[in-house]
Amino acid sequence: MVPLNWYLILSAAVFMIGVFGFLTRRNIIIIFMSVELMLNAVNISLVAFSHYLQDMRGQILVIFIITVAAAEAAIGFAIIIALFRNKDTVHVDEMDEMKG
Amino acid sequence: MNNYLLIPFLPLAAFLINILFGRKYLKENSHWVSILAVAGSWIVTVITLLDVLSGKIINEDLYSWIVSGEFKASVGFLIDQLTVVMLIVVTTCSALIHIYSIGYMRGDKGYYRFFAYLSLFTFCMLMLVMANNFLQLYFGWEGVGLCSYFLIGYYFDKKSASDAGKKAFIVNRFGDFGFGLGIIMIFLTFGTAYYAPVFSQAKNFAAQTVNFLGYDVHLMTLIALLLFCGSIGKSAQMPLHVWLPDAMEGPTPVSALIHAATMVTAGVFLVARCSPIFSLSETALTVVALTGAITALFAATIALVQKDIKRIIAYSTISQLGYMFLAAGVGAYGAGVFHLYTHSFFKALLFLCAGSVMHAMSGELDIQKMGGLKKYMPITYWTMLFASLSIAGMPGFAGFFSKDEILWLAYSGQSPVGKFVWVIGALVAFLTAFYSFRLIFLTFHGKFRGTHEQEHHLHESPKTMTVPLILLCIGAVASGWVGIPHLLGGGAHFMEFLKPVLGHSEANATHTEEWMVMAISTIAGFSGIGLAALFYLVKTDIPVRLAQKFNTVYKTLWNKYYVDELYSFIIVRPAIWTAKNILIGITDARIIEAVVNGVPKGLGEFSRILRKVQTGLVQRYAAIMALGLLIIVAYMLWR
Amino acid sequence: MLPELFFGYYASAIVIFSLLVVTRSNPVHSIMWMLLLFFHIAGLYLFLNAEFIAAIQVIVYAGAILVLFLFVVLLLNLREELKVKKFIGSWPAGLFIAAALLVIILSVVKSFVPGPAGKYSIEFIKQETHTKALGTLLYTDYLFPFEIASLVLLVAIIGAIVLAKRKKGN
Amino acid sequence: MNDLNFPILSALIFLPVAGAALLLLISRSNESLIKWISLIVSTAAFIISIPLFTEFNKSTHLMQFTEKHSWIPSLNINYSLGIDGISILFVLLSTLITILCVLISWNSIKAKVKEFYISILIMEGAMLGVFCALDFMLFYLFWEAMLIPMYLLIGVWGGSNRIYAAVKFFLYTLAGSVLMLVGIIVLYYQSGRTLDILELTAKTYPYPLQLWLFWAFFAAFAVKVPMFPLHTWLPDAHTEAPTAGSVILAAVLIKMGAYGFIRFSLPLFPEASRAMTPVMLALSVIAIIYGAVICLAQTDLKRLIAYSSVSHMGFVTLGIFALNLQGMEGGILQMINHGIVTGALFLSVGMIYDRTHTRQISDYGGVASVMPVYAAMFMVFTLASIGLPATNGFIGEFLIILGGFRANQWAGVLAATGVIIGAGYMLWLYQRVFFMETKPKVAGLADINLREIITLLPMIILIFWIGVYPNVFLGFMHESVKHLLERVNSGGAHEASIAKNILEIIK
Amino acid sequence: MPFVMPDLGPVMPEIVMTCLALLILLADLVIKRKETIAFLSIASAAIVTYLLAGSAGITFKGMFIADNYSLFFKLIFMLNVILTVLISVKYIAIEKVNFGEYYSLILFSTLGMMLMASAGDLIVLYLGLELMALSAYVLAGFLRHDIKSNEAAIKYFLLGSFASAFLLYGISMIYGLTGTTDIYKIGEEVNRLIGESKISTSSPIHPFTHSPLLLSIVMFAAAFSFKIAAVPFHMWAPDVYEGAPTSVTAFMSVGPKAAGFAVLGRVFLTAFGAARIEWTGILIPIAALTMAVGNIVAISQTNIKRMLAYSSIAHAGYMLLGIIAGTSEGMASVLNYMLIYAFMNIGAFAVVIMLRSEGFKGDNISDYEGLAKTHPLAAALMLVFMFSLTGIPPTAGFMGKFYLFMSAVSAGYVWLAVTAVIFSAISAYFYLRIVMYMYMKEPKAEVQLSASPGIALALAITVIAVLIIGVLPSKVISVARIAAAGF
Repeated sequence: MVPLNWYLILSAAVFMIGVFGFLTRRNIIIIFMSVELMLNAVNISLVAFSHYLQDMRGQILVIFIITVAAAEAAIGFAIIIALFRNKDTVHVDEMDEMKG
Repeated sequence: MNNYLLIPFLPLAAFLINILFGRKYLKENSHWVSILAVAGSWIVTVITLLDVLSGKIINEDLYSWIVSGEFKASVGFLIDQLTVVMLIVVTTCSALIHIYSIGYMRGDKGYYRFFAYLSLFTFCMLMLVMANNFLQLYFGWEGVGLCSYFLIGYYFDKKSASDAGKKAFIVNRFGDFGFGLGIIMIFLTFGTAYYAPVFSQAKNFAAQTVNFLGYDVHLMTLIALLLFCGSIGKSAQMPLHVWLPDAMEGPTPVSALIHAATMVTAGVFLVARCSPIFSLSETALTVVALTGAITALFAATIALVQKDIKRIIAYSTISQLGYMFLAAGVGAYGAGVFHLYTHSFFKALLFLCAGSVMHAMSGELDIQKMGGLKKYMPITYWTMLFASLSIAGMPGFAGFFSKDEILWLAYSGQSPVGKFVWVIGALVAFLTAFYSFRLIFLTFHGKFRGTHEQEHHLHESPKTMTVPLILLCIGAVASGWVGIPHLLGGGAHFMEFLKPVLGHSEANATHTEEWMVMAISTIAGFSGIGLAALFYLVKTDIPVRLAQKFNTVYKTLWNKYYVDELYSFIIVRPAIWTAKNILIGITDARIIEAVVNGVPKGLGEFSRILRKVQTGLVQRYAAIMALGLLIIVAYMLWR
Repeated sequence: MLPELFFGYYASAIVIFSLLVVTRSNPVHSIMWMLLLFFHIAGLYLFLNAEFIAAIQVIVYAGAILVLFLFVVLLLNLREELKVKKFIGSWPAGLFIAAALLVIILSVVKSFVPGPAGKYSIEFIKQETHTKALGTLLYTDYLFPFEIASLVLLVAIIGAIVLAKRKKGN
Repeated sequence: MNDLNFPILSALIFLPVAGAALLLLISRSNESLIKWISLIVSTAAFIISIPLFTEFNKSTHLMQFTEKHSWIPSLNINYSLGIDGISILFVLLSTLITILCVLISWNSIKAKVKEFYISILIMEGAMLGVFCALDFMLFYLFWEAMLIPMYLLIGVWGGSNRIYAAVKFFLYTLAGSVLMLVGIIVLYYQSGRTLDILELTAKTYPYPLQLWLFWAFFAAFAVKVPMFPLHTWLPDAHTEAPTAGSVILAAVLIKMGAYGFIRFSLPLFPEASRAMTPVMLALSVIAIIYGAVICLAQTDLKRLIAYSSVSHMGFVTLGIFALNLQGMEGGILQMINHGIVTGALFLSVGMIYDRTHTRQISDYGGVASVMPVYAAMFMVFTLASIGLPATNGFIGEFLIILGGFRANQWAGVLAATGVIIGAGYMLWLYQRVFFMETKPKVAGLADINLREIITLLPMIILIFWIGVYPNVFLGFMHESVKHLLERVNSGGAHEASIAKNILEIIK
Repeated sequence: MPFVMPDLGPVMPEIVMTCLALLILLADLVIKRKETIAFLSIASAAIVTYLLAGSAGITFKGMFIADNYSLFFKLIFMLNVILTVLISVKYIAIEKVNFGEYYSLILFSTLGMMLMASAGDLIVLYLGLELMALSAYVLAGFLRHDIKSNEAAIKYFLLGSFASAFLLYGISMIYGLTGTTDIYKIGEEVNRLIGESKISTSSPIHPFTHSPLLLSIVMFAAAFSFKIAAVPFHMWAPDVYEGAPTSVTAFMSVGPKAAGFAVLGRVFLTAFGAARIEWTGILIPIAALTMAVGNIVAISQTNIKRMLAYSSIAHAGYMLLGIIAGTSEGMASVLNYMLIYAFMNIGAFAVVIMLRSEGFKGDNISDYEGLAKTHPLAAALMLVFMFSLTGIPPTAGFMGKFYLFMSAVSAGYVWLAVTAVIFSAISAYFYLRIVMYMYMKEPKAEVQLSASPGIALALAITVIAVLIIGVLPSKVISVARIAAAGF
């Protein structure tokens, strides 16, 4: 039997890779992917919990997380396209119109 | 109706009428209001004199002025022998000087203002004299100080006049500082500020010492000396005498009234009034005597070399006041007051004569530019001569009786400094005679040294000025007769009259010594006059040669021992310097402002730094968020 | 021993693929790696006998969202993307923070004790079939969040149209 | 007890505020209507305040004309007003001063006349509120509410450097009074959830708490007084404020600090106050001498009078912290005197400033020959300022020096020197401005007209009335001050170790 | 088991809100005049407010709690919607983004907030949060043609999803530990866990060392701090507030912040009630830092929207004081302050919007010079709001702050109250700068005000509320105390 902690370690690892990607990549698309990674990490840990706790709540939350992720992706890309039309850059570190 | 109330309130009414309606309605004839008021007071004073003579002492309150807890001060009047004497002096001199001023001040722009101030002064002086508690005394005290400020600075468009007025008031304030503390000490020890209870209980506090600012001091001495501070300031004794010579900037009647007859004598009156306290402390009396003597000598020496006619008389006043304090210092309060009484007549006369001389010489004050005025101004000459004789102490004249009484009681009294003080007194008598007659000979004898145009204008003063001169001359001569000592067969009525208030000092010495003292003072007088005649009538070159030979001495005397410069160097200039540089420069500007402006500037600076953290990069925001989370978790887990 | 081995493969595959996703310079390659990642995650779910979730993962995540990613990447034809450097200036800071957080979470996870067990035992699910169990629960107890999820999607649609749809005029 | 059964204090506070509201409705253009309305409203307020004067029962220290309605019942905060011997004089002073301010700025204020008079009237309402409030919350509300109009008065109608002065004034006062707010809240919980001043003064508090709260309240009141280290806002605020502004500031606002000490710091924290008297006396004496000496070197007319009020307020705090009957009564009376005298000085400076538009003393000279009536009136105010007997200044100063001397001999002696320096700078100022030859800038000036004389007349009457017959005013305070001093000198035993208790308070 | 339809009474307002929002979406196709859409949305808000009165109770097996606490917050949300719609009618016309979706998105965002306020379950809470957040991201980016608005949207979106990822991680951890996502059950479970760990660590007072629970508490704290823009999670606020259209900024400065506090209060006081010592330990430094950064950085701002952003960060700091107090009094003071904050903040933004007219951006502080001379009424209104934000007595701001500091002091945090009080004094500096620019400086450019009946009504409501609550706060305080009675 695979102990619960391993799953948690795995999800923590993937989560932190997502955080790393979010904090360091310049391309917005990749940043989006890092966010998806983080959400998937949480999904893994949730499914693991619901398996070990013999309770379905975790998986229901996973379903909702996936729907929200989809919605987020939709809106995220809408914003990127709107931004792209005005400033045709995709790199996050060039978006510093407002500072101070 | 107790009519003594009229004495002070008539002049007050005159002041109000003049000041309110003077400018528009009364203008030239505003003097009538003041003169009527002062004359009224004079009449009521005479009536009260008769009452007091018949033994009726009045001591009652008009209304309670300040009431705060157990501290109570009221506007109250005490009419006893001492008060009546002072009332006579004040009202008589004031009335005569009012009349004199009509002629002297004719045509002056602020005519009504002058008479208003004179009436206000008379009111304050009377309130001072008639007070029955220390607070009202203080009220009168500062009131006369204020009027002297107004009157000295009467010609306010002249810088020197307004400076002199300000100087007078501030120097007086120095004196009043001590005086105020004295009153507070009296209240704290006796629990009341009224004369009657204070003087009666004074005896049982005689031996007590008190802790004043950390030092254990004999109580009575402390109170006496604090009160004496006030009189030094008011009566222009060392070291607070500097304001009197400058006070000559005011019109001459003012000098006559305030700086000769009345205000400056307030200091002596205070010491006399508080004689029960002063007599309880040996050290206080010696201090008073020594101060009086030193000031007398100091002022007399300066008067020797002065050129300005009014300055000479001013220094002579300081010197004579020194005499009065000398008398009080040796316990002879009665003699002091008697000298005050006589001095007020002949000193006022001297000033008024000087005024009429100045009037004739169209404002010229330097006696070296005068001479030979005898034939042009006979009345002024004769009255001034009598006054000088009286001040020099020539037998038969008022000065002789009062000065001799003082010297005799100094010599014979049991005060430890009596003998030493008597010697100085005699020396001063000689100097007084010398400079008085130097003045007479330089102004009236010899040939005219002024400009031709002045000579053309020389004329005797109008009747309104000469009549007061004559009346005062009578006073100057006759006023002494009321106090002729037993030795010369007189009844010494004056001292007897004041005995119930001031007590009397028994003289434990033989008659022969009394004759010897009288002889010495007369000889001093005659030799002074003779020397003056020699120097200024016969060999006029001696003074010039003497001046060159003892040039340094001459210069110190001429510059009044550099006292004025000393004061401004010690007190005035450092105060302004500290204000400018230290207070504004450093504390206000650098320390407090630095903090007050520093904090917002610092915040602004810090705010600009913090703003830089907000670089606009999303990932920096996210990094800071994650970092924040990291720190919080670390803090939580390993606390 | 088989399950440990099986888990080991999946775990390492997932970690490697996510690293590749995050570090590739060409977005299209990243998307491909992501696709593989999702398949492996679905496999893991099967291993945890959550079949329905695994199916959702494959269909919704891999199928719909990744496709959307692909469209956008191609739409924005990021040719020059390859030459430009892909990490921001201060990337070591990001790495440090991520690593530190990982260390902390790992130290926490070590002493992790799961809470009380619910009633849905594994046998019950096998017997009930996972989808049926999930469905009944979803439409009875968790009906309310389901409705909210629908609203979330609605708002997503409105937002996307408002922001991205090219207006007639300009 | 309120035997007048008519809410006189609330009427007094809210009449000016209602007047201000009325002004809001009037159009900006007809300025004369605005001016007349504000004059009528302020005179009405003064007339309403007169029955306070006559109906006041001097034989009791209890609060009179009291009103109490619940305001925030859930926190036991209620709207309670009342005055006693200490605060009645200030109420009268405020109403009188406001009339004079309206008169003085009749034609010297040209821009934004409507907002000006609205600020003045709201100012009056807030001032009266502070003096009548018996609930700490109400007191604090009026205390801070008065900041806004004053800030606008200085900032909008002020002189050249007005913005700096206005901001400095606002932040200085706010920083201080904000600490007091925390003090009030701590007091609220220490005394079992009540903010009513009478209940608070009845209770005793542990000594270390008293010490902390004393210093918190000190921060607020000392800024207002202003006491020595915290005074640098006053000269700027005065020089930059318009005439009416600096009159209100000098005559009433400064009094609130000292009033706060008497009403709150002393009765609430008796041991702390007693323990802190040496510090307070030292600060007061420094203020007296520092303020007086610095006046010697001032070149700006208003700045000199501002520093002179720092010196005078040093006298007041000396009197208050002498903690004996004479000192306290002298202090309170000196607050009234200072209000009248410095208010009058600022009024007269305003009049001359309207004519010459300069505040540099060097520009003036020989004004007496040009404006004799004005010179005479200014002389009366100068004499009152240096405390000449027969003027109100003397009564206050003498009682304070007497009380101060009893409390601490050194304080009394040093304070008395302040009187000398005071005479020095005031007479020097009078000489430089009024005597000596007339300067060209001052040559053709017209003497003060009837309106200006009417503005100054009440001040002169009050100066001589208090100077000659002060019992009318001193009579008000005897009972209240006696009661206060009983509380301060007897209140509560003195705990031994301070450090331990402070820790317990903070944790 | 047969499906029994849960009682929909308590959730009726939300259902009606959804229907009306959809209705407005459809109406937008039909009606050309956007003012009627605005009017419709105000009407729908009014209807929902009316319905709120009757809806009390718990349904969906504890997932939806409509108690006094959530009722009060819903009142604030409704007020927020009505005022925002009023001020944005003319504004979005000027900005040329006059679409109907704007209003429906606002309604959906409010719906999200209402769900968050009455969420009894973490899943509902998360979904409500996401619903609100998503519509907020779109609203922030509503000015499609303006680069600043796009940038605001992208920043808000990225950081928002980053924070919600952390929230999810927290939820999963808690789910793992307690086996449930229902807030009350979590509360009991956490209580049990702490009981065990305390026995194991012998000393009762020393906080327990159950690290996974601590970690999840920190995760929750981070996510909610992001929502209420508390330091160090505040960095998004200034840029997003400046970039977004001003009416949306007004909406965002009140709505999401209030929802954040609702959730913060609910989760921390009920779910983590037993671990109070620990999370107060977290919140105290956060609160102090928030007040510090909010007030200090605002001093050197030149753009008024950015300054108001920092000021709203500072106000979040003040409100945290009430949460830290942890008592029901503390919670009541937060509720009371939130309502007052809503009025004064939207009022201030309304004046900023009035200054935005054709071709004149009007969001630099220097644009306010001499406003008192050109438009005295607008200047007077701004003065009232500025003094209220500073907390000067006659205004409501002071009453709010006073009650907050009272609850903090009563819970023993005297020194925290002193720092808060000092920072509010510092805040006077930059609020006063605005008043100083308006009253004490001469007008530069001729400023045109774009007044409309909507803005006038909104300003009237806010200024009257600020003054009335300032003078007579007892009504609001007692309602707030009833609302917070539950904790």
